[in-house]
Amino acid sequence: MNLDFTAEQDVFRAEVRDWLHDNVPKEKRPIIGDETLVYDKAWQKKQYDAGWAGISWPVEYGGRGLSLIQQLIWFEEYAKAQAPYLGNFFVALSHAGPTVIARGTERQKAYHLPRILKGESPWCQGFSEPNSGSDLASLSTRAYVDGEHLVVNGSKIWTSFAQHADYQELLVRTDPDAGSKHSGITWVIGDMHLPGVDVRPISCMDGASHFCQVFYDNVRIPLENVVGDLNAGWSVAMTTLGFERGTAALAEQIAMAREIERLIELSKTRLGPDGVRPAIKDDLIAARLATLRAECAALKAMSYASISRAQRDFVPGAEGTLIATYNSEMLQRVYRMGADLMGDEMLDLDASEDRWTYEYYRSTLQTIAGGTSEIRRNIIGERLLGLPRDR
Amino acid sequence: MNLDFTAEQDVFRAEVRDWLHDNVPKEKRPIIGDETLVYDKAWQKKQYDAGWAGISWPVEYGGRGLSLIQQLIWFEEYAKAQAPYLGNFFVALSHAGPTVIARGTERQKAYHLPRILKGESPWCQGFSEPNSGSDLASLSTRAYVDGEHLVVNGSKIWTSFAQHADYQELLVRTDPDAGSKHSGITWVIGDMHLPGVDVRPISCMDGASHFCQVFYDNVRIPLENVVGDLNAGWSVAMTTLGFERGTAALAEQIAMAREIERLIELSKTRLGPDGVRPAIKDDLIAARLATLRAECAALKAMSYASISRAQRDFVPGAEGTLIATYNSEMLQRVYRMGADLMGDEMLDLDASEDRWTYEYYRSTLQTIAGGTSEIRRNIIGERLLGLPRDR
Amino acid sequence: MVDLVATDEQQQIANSVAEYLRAELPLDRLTKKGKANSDTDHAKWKAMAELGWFGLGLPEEQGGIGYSEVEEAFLYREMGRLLVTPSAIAASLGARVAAGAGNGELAAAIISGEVRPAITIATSVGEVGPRVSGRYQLFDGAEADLALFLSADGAALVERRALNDLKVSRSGDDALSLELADLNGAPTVAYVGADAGIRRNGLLLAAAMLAGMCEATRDMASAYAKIREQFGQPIGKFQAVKHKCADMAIRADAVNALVAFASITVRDRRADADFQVAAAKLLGAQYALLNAKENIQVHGAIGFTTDLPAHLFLKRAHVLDHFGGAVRRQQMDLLAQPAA
Amino acid sequence: MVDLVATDEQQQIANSVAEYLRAELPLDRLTKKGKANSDTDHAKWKAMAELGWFGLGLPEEQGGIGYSEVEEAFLYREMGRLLVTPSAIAASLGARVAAGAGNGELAAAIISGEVRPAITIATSVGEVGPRVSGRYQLFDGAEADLALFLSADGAALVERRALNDLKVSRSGDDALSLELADLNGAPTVAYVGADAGIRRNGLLLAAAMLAGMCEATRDMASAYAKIREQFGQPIGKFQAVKHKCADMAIRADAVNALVAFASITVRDRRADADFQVAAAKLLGAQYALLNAKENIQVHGAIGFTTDLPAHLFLKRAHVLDHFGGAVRRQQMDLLAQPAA
Repeated sequence: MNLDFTAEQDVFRAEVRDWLHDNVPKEKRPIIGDETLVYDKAWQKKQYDAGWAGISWPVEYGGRGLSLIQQLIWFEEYAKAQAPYLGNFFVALSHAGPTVIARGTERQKAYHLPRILKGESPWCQGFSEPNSGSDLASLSTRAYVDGEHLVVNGSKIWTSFAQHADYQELLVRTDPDAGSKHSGITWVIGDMHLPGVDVRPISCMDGASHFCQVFYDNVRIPLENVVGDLNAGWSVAMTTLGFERGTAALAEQIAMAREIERLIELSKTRLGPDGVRPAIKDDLIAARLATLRAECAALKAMSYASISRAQRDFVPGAEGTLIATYNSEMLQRVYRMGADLMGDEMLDLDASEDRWTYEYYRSTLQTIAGGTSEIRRNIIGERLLGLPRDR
Repeated sequence: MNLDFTAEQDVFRAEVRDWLHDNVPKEKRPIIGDETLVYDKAWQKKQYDAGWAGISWPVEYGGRGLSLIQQLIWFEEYAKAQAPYLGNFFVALSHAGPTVIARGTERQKAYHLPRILKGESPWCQGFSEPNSGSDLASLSTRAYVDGEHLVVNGSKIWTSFAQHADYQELLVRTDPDAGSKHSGITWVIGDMHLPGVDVRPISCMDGASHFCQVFYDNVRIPLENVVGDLNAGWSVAMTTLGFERGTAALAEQIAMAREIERLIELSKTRLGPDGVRPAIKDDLIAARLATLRAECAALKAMSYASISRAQRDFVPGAEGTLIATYNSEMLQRVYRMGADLMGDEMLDLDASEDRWTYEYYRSTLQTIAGGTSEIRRNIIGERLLGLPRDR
Repeated sequence: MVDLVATDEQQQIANSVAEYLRAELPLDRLTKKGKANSDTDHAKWKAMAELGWFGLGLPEEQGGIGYSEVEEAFLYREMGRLLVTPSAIAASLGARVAAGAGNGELAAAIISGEVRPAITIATSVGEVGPRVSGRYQLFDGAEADLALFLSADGAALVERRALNDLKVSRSGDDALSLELADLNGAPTVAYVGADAGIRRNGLLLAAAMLAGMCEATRDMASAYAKIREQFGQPIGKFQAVKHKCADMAIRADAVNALVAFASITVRDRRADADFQVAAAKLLGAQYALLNAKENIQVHGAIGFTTDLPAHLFLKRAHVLDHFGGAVRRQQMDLLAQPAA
Repeated sequence: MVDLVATDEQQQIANSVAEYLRAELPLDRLTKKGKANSDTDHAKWKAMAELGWFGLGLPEEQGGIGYSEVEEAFLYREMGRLLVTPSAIAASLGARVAAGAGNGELAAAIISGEVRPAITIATSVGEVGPRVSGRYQLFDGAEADLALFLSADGAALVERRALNDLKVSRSGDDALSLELADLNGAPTVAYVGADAGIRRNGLLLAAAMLAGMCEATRDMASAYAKIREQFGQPIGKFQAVKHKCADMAIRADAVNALVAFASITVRDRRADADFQVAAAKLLGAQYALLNAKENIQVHGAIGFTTDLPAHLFLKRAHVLDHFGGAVRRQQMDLLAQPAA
C-alpha cells in the first residue's frame, strides 16, 4: 500500500498545475442563465485546445488515453486550482461520454466524443419521471418503432441543464409488455432540438433553476441513436450510474476539504454564539469542525481505496454507494456549519459573501438527487450486506 | 388550561409529603438478590399500613379510591422524596393490578388486589417468548383445557422479577387454529410456585440479572384464573399495555429531571474534556445539558397533557407511545451524558459513586424493552398518522 | 385544577383562527411565483385586526380583548401552520409596548391594524432604550409603519421613517423582505424596560409559531407519504419514510405540549416562566428545523422546488430561530435559570 | 504508486492472523460465564509472540520482524474483530520503548512474549519521564510484568511490582481487570521522549482495533438480521433494521480506509501523519461506539445479555476511546494540526 506517486506522475502533476495556474478563468463562473453556457463552452474548449480534455478518454476520439491515476492527478490539481465547476458539461463528461465509450457504436463515438471534449455539445440526463423517481425502472415515457425511428411521447423531470443541452441520455419504454419492468427499456441519444421537445424550467428553493421538466410530443429519434440494443437500456443505464462515482468524486471531495478549511478560517474571524469570543473558541463549533476534518479525511481514504481497486480491475461493487451516501450527508453538515457560522447574518443572502446560506439550501438536494439516502441505504443493505429485499 | 392544584389537593400533597418525609426508608434499595424482595415487601406493607397504597384503586380492595390528580400528586412527591423504585412490585402495581381491576372477576379482585397492596404478592409478566419479541402476537406457549385446568407447555423470556414473583400475567395460546394470530390467545394468572414452572436467570450487561427465562412443563393452572374470556387474551393484554404509561410514567420523569439537575451539579465539580476547566464551562457539555433540561420539560408537559385527557375520559390513543419513545431515548442521552461527565473514570465502576456508567449500560435496554423504538415508530406512523401497515 | 387540554372556549378560538386562515391565507398563496407574505397577508391585516388577534392577550383596560398568553399561543400556533408573517408578532408585542409606555392611542392603532409594525433581529450588540442603536435586520418591514426592537434591557418601537439609510438586502426567507438598518440613537415612539417581559412574550409567540410549523410539516409529509407511490406502494409503507414521519410527530407533540405549558406559566407569572419559555423556544426552533428538513426529504426533489411551500418552512424556521436569540443563546439562558 | 489495496503479502498476513484468532480466540470465549480476556488470551500469549505479532512493525535491527505500521494496522484490525486484550498494544509499543531506550534485551523479552506489559490510562495530569507520577488505571494488568505509560511527553515502562498500593477496582469492561495506581516518581525500566512517536503508534493501533470492531459489529448485526424472523420475515427486510446495518457498513468502511491511509502516513513519516492518526482515532472511537450500540439494538434483548459478546464491543470501545485521549481530546489535537 502506498500514497506515493511515480516520478513520471510527479512530472505530469507539475505540468497540470502549471497549465491550470496560468489558464483557470479569472472570472467566476456565473450561476444561472445563458452566460453559464458561454462560459462553460469557452472553458472546455480551452482545455481541449491545450490537450487537457478527456485525460483517460481514448486518443482516437480526442482524449489523452492516460491512466486513472493521471485522471486523479488532474482532478486533484483541478480542485486545488479552484478551477470552475463543469456545469453544462457535467453530464457529458461524467455520464454520457463514458457510457458512449463503453457501449456506443463506432459511429456514435466518432460523432459525439470529440464534440463533448471540444466544448461543442453539452448533454443532459433523461432518466427520472414524475411518477418514477426512486423507482426508476417503472418509467413510462413511451417510444415505439416507426420505420427507422423511435417515436417518443411522455415526460422527464429533474433534468439539469436541459435548457442548454444539445443531447440527452434518454431512457424510454420500448416494450411495455416485457416480462419485468427492467426489461423493455431502451437507452437512446435524444437530440434536444428535435420538433416536439419542450423544456420548462422548475424553480427551486435556492433561487437558481437547477431542474427542468422535458415534454416529448411525437419526437422522432433515429434508431441509429440507440446505445446498446433495443430493450437493453437498463443495463446501459447501470453502466452510466457506475460512472457517477470514481475519480470525478475525488475532485468534489478535494473541493469539500477546501470548504472545511475555509470554515475553520471563517470561525476565527466571526463571532461565536456567545457574541464575545471568536467562533473557533466555542467548544461545540470546534468539535464540529474537527469532526468534519476527520470525516473528510476518511472520505478521501475511501475514494483512494476505490480508485485503487478500479486500477486493479476489481469489479466495482456497492462501495460507490457507500461513498456517495457518506459524501452527500457530510456536505449537508459542512454547509449547515457554514450557515451556523454566519450567525444572524445567515438570514441575509447578501451578507453571506461566501454564499454559505445559498450552499446550505442547495445541499438539501444532496440526499435526494442521484438516489435518495433511503434508496442508497437499501442498496448498501441488500447488495453489500446481502440483506433481503423489501420491494 | 391550568397548572394549579385545588386547595384540597394542596392539603393532600402536604400530607403525602409529610408522611414520605418521615417514612421513606433510610437504607438504599439493594439492587440484586433476595434482599430486594425483603426490602420491597416491607416498604409496600409500610405504605399500605399507613393508608397510602393504591391511591386510585377501589376502596373495597384496599385502595384509596382517589382521583388521577391525587395519584399524580402522590407520584410527584414520591419522586421528589427519592422514595425507592417499586422493584418486585412494579408489575403488580403498574400492570397486573390495573388489569385485574379492569377485566378480572370479583373473586380474582378480592383475592389478588389486597395481597398486592399489602406487599404480600409480587408479580411478573409473561408475554415475550424466544421467537416472539416485537411480534408478540406470534407467541406459541401452548395451553390446552383439561377438565377444570389449563395445561401449559412452553417458555417465556425477558421476564423481570420472575425469581421472586408469586404470580404471573401469562399469555398462552389456547386455540392454535384460530383465524388470526391475535385470536386464540388467553390471559391467565399463573402461580409461579406450581409444579413444572422452572425459572432461570439471564445474565445481563449491566451486571445485574434483570431477566429470567421461565419454562413450563405441563403446568396445571385452574381455569378460574383466566382473566377475560378464553381466547380473548389479546384484548386483555392491550388493556395492560395501556397501563404501562400514565401517572406512573410521570414519577419516572420527575426522577429523570432530578437526574439532569444532578448532572448539572456534577458538571460543576468535575473537570471537563480539556482537563482544565470544570465540565460546565465546556460549551458542548453546556449545550447538551441545556437541551436535556428542555426535553425533560417537554416530556413533563406531554405527560400532563396526557393525564389531562385521561381525566376527561378521552379514549387514549397512540400518544402514550409518543411519550414512551421520547422518554426512553432521552434517558439514554441522560445517562450517556453522565458517563461522559465521568471522563476516564467512567471505565471504573467503583469510581462512579453515582453509578453513572452502570445506569448508562442499563439504559441500553430503554429502546428495546416494552417495545423497541422501531416498533414504537411503526405504531406512531400507523395508528397516529394513518400511514399504511408494512407487515 | 391541573389541566393541559384546551377549554371549549380556547378550542373555539383555535378553530376559528384555523378556519379563517385556511380560507383567507392558505399555504399555496406563497407558492405562486414571486409571492411574498406582504402580497397576501397585508391585504388581510385589517381583517385579522378586526378579529381581535393583535390585542388577544392584552387586558381590556389596555385596549385588548382580555384573553391571555395561553389563548395567544393557540392563535400563533395556527398562524405558524400557515406561515403568517412574523409581523403579527411585532403587532402583538408592539401593542404591549405602546400600552406599557402609556401610549394608549398607539396601542389602539396597532390593535386595530391601522399601524403595522415589523420585527427586527439584531446583528450587533446594540442598545434598546429610550433611544435605539445598533445594526438590525428588518423583516417584512418594507411597508411597515414601525419597527420593533427587543433586547434583554427592554422593548421599543421606532417609526420606520426614523430608520435612516435602510439598505435593501436579499432575504434568506423568500417570502419576507429584508432591509438592514444601522441605528445610532434613533428616537422611539414607545419604550418599556425589561420588567415588562416583552421579550419573553416574543419568545413564546415565536415558539408557538414554530410549534405550528412542526405540526404543519408533519401533516404535509404524512399526507404525501400516503398518496405518493413508488415500487407499487405508498412510500409511507416503507419504514424509512414512516419512521421519519413518526419522528416528526414526536417533535410536534413535544413542542406543542411545552408551548402550552409555558404559556400558562407566563400567564400565571409563575417563577419558572423564563425556564419554560427558553425551553420552548429552543426546542421549537430545533424541531421545526428538523421537521422542515425531513419534510423536504420525504417529498424528494419536488420538496426542493418552489412549487411546494416545504422550503419556506425551513427558511421561516431559521428566521424565527434567530428572533430573540437562536438555539445556542437559548441554551445558555436556560442553563442560567434555576431548576424548574 | 498510489494504492490503498493490500498487497498479496499484506493480505496474507491479515488472513493468517484472522485464521489463527478465529481458531484459537473465537469471540464466544468471552461469553462463557465470568471469562475475561486474561483467562483466554494469556494462554495464547506466547503463541502470538511466536507468530511475531508483537515485533511485527519493528525493524529487524531492533529485534523486530521488519514489517511496518501498515502491516501492524492489519494485525490490530483483526485483533479488534475478536476483542483481543489491549495488552497487545502495550506489547507492540513496549517493545518500541525498550528498543528506543537501548534496552534490547527487554525489547526481545517483550517480543518473545516472556515479559508481558499492560496498558494504562491516566486519570490525572501526571508526568511520564524517566520517572512516572500521577494516577492511572491499569487494564488487564493483574498478571502483567510491566505497565506502559503514554503522554504527550513520551512513553515509559514501569515494573508492575514498582506500582505501590495498587487498588483493585471494578472494571467497566467485564473482560478486563482494572487496578488503580497512584504513582509518585516510580522508576522506569525504559523511557523514550515524545520524538519517538510512541503515542502516535498507540493511537494508530487503537484506531485499527476500533476499525476491526466496527466491522465485527456490522457483520454480527447483519448476520442476525438475516436469520432472526419476526412478523413472518427476516428482520433485515425491514428498513429500520436494514438501514441501521447500512449505516454500520458505512462507518466500518470509512474507519477502515482511514486507518489504512493513516498507517501509510506513519510508516512514511509524512507530514500529515499526526493529522491522519488523530482523525482515525476519533472517528474509530465514535463509530465503534455507535456500531456497538446499534448492534445491541438490532439484536434486541438478547443483545443486552452476556450470552452474546455484543455488550463487550460497547465496553471495549469505551476503553480504547479513552486510551491515548478520548474523542474530545482527539478533536482538539486534530484542530490544532495544519490542514492535511
